[in-house]
Amino acid sequence: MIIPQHVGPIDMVAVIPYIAIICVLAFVLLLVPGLVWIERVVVALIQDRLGPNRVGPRGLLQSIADGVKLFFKEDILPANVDKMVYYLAPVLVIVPALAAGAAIPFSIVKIRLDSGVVEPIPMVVGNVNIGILFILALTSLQVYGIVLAGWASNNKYSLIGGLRSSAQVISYELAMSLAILCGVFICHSLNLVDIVNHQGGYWFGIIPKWNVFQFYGLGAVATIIYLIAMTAETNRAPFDLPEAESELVAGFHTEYSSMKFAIFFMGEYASMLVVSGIATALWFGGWQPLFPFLAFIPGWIWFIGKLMTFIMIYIWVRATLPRLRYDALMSLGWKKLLPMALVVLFLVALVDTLQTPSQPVGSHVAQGHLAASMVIGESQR
Amino acid sequence: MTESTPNDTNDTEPKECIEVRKIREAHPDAILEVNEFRGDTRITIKKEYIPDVIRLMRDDQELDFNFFSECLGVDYLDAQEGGYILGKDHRFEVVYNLYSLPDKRAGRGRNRRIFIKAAIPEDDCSVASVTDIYPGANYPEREIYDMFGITFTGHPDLRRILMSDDWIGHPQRKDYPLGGERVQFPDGKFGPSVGEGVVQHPGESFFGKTASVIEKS
Amino acid sequence: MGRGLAILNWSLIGFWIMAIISVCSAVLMIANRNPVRSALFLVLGFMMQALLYLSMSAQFIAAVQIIVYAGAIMVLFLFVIMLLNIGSPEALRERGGLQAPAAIVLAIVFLLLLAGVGALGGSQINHLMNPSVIPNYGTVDAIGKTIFDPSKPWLFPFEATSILLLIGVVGAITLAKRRL
Amino acid sequence: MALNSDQLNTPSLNADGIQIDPIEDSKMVINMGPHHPSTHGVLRIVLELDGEVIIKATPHMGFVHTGIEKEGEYQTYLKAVTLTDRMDYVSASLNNMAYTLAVEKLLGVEPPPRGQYLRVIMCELQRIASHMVWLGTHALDIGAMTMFFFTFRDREKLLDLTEMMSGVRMMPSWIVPGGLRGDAPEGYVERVKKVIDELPRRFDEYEILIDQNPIWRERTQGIGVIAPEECYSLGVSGPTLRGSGVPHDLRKAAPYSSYDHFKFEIPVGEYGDVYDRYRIRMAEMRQSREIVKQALENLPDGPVNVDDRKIVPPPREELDHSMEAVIHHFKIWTEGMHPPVGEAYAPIEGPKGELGFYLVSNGSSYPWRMHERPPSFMNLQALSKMCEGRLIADVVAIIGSIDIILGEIDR
Amino acid sequence: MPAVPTSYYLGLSGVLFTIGMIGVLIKRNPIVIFMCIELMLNAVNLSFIASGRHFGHMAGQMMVIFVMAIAAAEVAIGLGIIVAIFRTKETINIDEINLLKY
Repeated sequence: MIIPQHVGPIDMVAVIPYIAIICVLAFVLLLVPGLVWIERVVVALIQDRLGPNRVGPRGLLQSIADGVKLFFKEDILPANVDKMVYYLAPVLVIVPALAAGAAIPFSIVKIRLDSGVVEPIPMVVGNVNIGILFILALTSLQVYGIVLAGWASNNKYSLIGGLRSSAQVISYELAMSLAILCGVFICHSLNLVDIVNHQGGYWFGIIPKWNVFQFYGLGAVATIIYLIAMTAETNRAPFDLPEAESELVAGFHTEYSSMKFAIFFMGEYASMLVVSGIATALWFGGWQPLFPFLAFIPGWIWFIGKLMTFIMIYIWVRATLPRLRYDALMSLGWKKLLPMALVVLFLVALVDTLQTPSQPVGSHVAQGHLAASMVIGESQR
Repeated sequence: MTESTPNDTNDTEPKECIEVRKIREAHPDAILEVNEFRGDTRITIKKEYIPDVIRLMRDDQELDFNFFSECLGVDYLDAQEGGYILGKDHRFEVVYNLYSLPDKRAGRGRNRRIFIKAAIPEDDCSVASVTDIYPGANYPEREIYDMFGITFTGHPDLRRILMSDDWIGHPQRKDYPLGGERVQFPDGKFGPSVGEGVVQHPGESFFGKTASVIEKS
Repeated sequence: MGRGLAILNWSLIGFWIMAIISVCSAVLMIANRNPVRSALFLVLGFMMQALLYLSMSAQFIAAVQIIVYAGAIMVLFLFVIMLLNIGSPEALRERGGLQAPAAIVLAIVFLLLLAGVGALGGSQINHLMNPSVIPNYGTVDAIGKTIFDPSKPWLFPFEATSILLLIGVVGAITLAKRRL
Repeated sequence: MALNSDQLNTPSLNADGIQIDPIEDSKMVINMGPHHPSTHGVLRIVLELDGEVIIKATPHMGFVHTGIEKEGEYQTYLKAVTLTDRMDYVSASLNNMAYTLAVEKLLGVEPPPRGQYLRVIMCELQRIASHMVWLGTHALDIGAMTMFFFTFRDREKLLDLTEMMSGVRMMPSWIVPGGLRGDAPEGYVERVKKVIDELPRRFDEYEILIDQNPIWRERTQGIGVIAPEECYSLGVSGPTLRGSGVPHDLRKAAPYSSYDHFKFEIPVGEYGDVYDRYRIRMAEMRQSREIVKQALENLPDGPVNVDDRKIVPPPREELDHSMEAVIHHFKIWTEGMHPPVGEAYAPIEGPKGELGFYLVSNGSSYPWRMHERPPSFMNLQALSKMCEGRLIADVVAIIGSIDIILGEIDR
Repeated sequence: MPAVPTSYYLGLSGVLFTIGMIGVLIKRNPIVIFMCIELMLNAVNLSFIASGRHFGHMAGQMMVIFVMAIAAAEVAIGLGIIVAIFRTKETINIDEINLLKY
């Protein structure tokens, strides 16, 4: 479908970022109740039980009912809490998650410019040249919401949950950043639109040139590291230690009720969506179709389809695996994932340098060193 | 069971099981009564000898009662008639249930159970704790203390275990008042009670109006 | 844009907003008794500085500012505050004395000094309103090429810094671990 | 908390006016429970933590104390059976069994073989059901929530069997002094066969889910280790004791209710950790199924109750034409049975360990003293020992592996 | 686009540096003092970047990268020392940490 540049008085090229903002916000905020429903239904299927089936057809309205219930619940403020921090924390959880969605391109539209040239315009809120860094910066801010929620609740379970959670997020962020840097190396860009565009095309006309298939399997290893790290980063099972209900009641949001609790909940699901979106864009070709003959399906359907696949993996893993213990979680992050990611990054840089001898070696070395220095900088925490 | 061959009970000196014999050897005047019933042996001993006898039971290679099954309290007070039932001359007994657990791997144990009973008079409601011999006596002794008010000297942590800390009285004593719980019925009257009128129930256990009633009784 | 409105251009308005917020957050940081709140105000200040860097087209530095300062260093601060349980304001009572007035006097002297230096040497600076622009200024590409350009003096300090960081890691572990 | 020197002299007070102790090297006290999701009821554990490492774990119980032992002294021997159901409510039949055996020991009677076999069937089915509850909740604590739904789904079928026998799903009270309340209904044997034929597949399903799972192994292996000697002196019995490598099972050591007729094995652990206890209970479920199978195959015909009208009321049809039967019926339901003076302790191998009832009879129709030896209560004493030096996450694994039922601990 | 004069940035930098300095001088809590030092470092960073932009030279941004790396190392070590002191002394009041005084 090709859209002309000017529909009436509206310049489509200029309008696209605003459409993208609406799409991202609507997608994330509307999909969260849907996700809850999907999760409950899928988990129920796996667990051989019925799942939600009371409110609406097949329980479809269940999450809306839950939302309404939460909205009208009493907003409890525990005694002796630091009010400012206590109210700030849920905001700090959801805002970075939503903001990080701004850098994820989720589709492409073809626009016939007035000059007659058909130009593919990516659907992304902010097509910034440091998109990946932007996302990393925002995900690194997510820890504040958790740690402050834990501290401000004036509850030991919350405090332990908050500390655990932040330590976990920090440790897995390293592996995640390194895995992302592998993708950056493969595509030679920090801009996610460039990264997705780079993944177009097919080997032998059938195997998509997605990053996950690139670099002789190194892309796949990096992808696996990223997927593990993203599960831990979003505090989902089997890494859901901060809110391990059997140990810490509900972790950092034990003392939160009503809409503040709902915001934490939405933040969790929103960050699930965002990291899945990054995975899709970075490793699985974003809006690029799986096979060339499936190109007639619109890009956004491909994107959402891939994204939902990750959500399904999330749910499946949650229903299957027991929870890791905290020290095992840390040692997995620091002793296994991080060294593995470093090795993969090194190999990726090596392969990249060997593959493109025409380019000055310096720039790759530069990237490698920068990556290393960022990693070391982060490992200080 | 194999050691205690049944003998003529009329005999003034019946053939005793090995446990009784061992106790008699070590502490000639400890045993008050030996009771055989349905194959179980119950040895009532003076309470001063409890730690020594229990330790003997555990440490003696021939006895080898390695497993501390439990201990429990019994109150023999006849609350209606006064006096003690079954002709006892002590009100409480603490029954130590010891088991010689057969462990084929370690080659230990005789698969034999023995009940050592400590006779505890009402006016000296205490007995030495055996927690240093069997750490497992910790909770049961606390429960006996809670339920019967028998104090265990030397117990590391003698607190109430099942009832709340501010509870008054020891509920499993036979003279503990029953009923009379202050339940508000629709017509404004209080619920059924024992004896005449409303007996204030120790369920209202915070030291206050009911404490004096219970402490008097 | 008219000449009279030049003083009110958007960059300048943005600068003033960011500047005021960062100064206010800095003041609140030192005025606050609760270390957690101090840390939060400092984070706010860092964010503002990241925005200031962006306004000076130093995108990479801005991103690194958030990742390293806000995402790493301040979280570490919060961690230590919470672990040592000195988050409550009563934990440390600031004692008065001559220190605070003396500090403020010193600060005023220092500011005056700075202003004096600015007045003496700032005349040349003020003339150059528009910075010279080089292509790709501030991007990752430019920074990487600058650092690793053998003709420029940055490569050796950069490597030395990485060793310093390594020493820092080892030192932190040595200090924190009760028994190695 | 950092304190100035002048603050140390005047201890600071919090908002409630309660004195705050200066914290010794970041020690933290946490109340786990009584409203904690993984204490399996209303158990409260006071944990003293150094970071996340436990220095000391002190259980506090009694939140669901209902005074069953005291109440038992005011019920006739027959009526007190219903009280015993409420102790270990996930395996009520075994409580009935232990109590009944104690009463029968006092009375000196033993039910006929069919009664004993049916008792064994009921008990072993309930043992499987109890282990299923344990497995589901234990796995849920460790985070494998699917297991919970699987085990409860299958437990329903076992509860259906109990319902078919007794009309009640959880609290059958079907095993009574003298035998059973009634014979098995039509089709019971076939239905039990059908259910137990399906069980091995279910057990396999559970094992596929978690047995080889590295996370599960990492969470359970080497955690909560307890040595056999410690078990002995603490009075720890049941799967916990067997997990430490002691092949002790009262069904073998002191067979009751014709357990000596059945072939089964005592699974034994090696290291005494949480994983061993898990393996043992899994193996025990299979062994229990074997016992049920053998009992069904060899189920003898004949009466289920002892032929003593002072213990077992006469059958309903006799009341129509026999005055003697009416008198016996009246006497047994109003006055109850009169065991001789004496004391009896009858232990059985419960799902949690040695489950015994100590009865003191003064010759009346009420027990003078009724006492249960609650296996969970004694096993809980090992908790503190197992938890020391471990993490909070291990505490839930350890509590789960001890398999406590608060109804039994608090009674 | 008219840019903000470099002197504005330098002035802001000076003000922030001074506030940080006051904080260092009057605070007792070493963690807050540390935070003030971070603020001072940031003020310096700001002036570096402003100067770099002013002269169109990458050196300003280079220096900022080094300052950040060193700040990270410094914080790790510094906080490690604070935690170690707290463990042994049970206090982190800067006035009471005077072990070297005697």
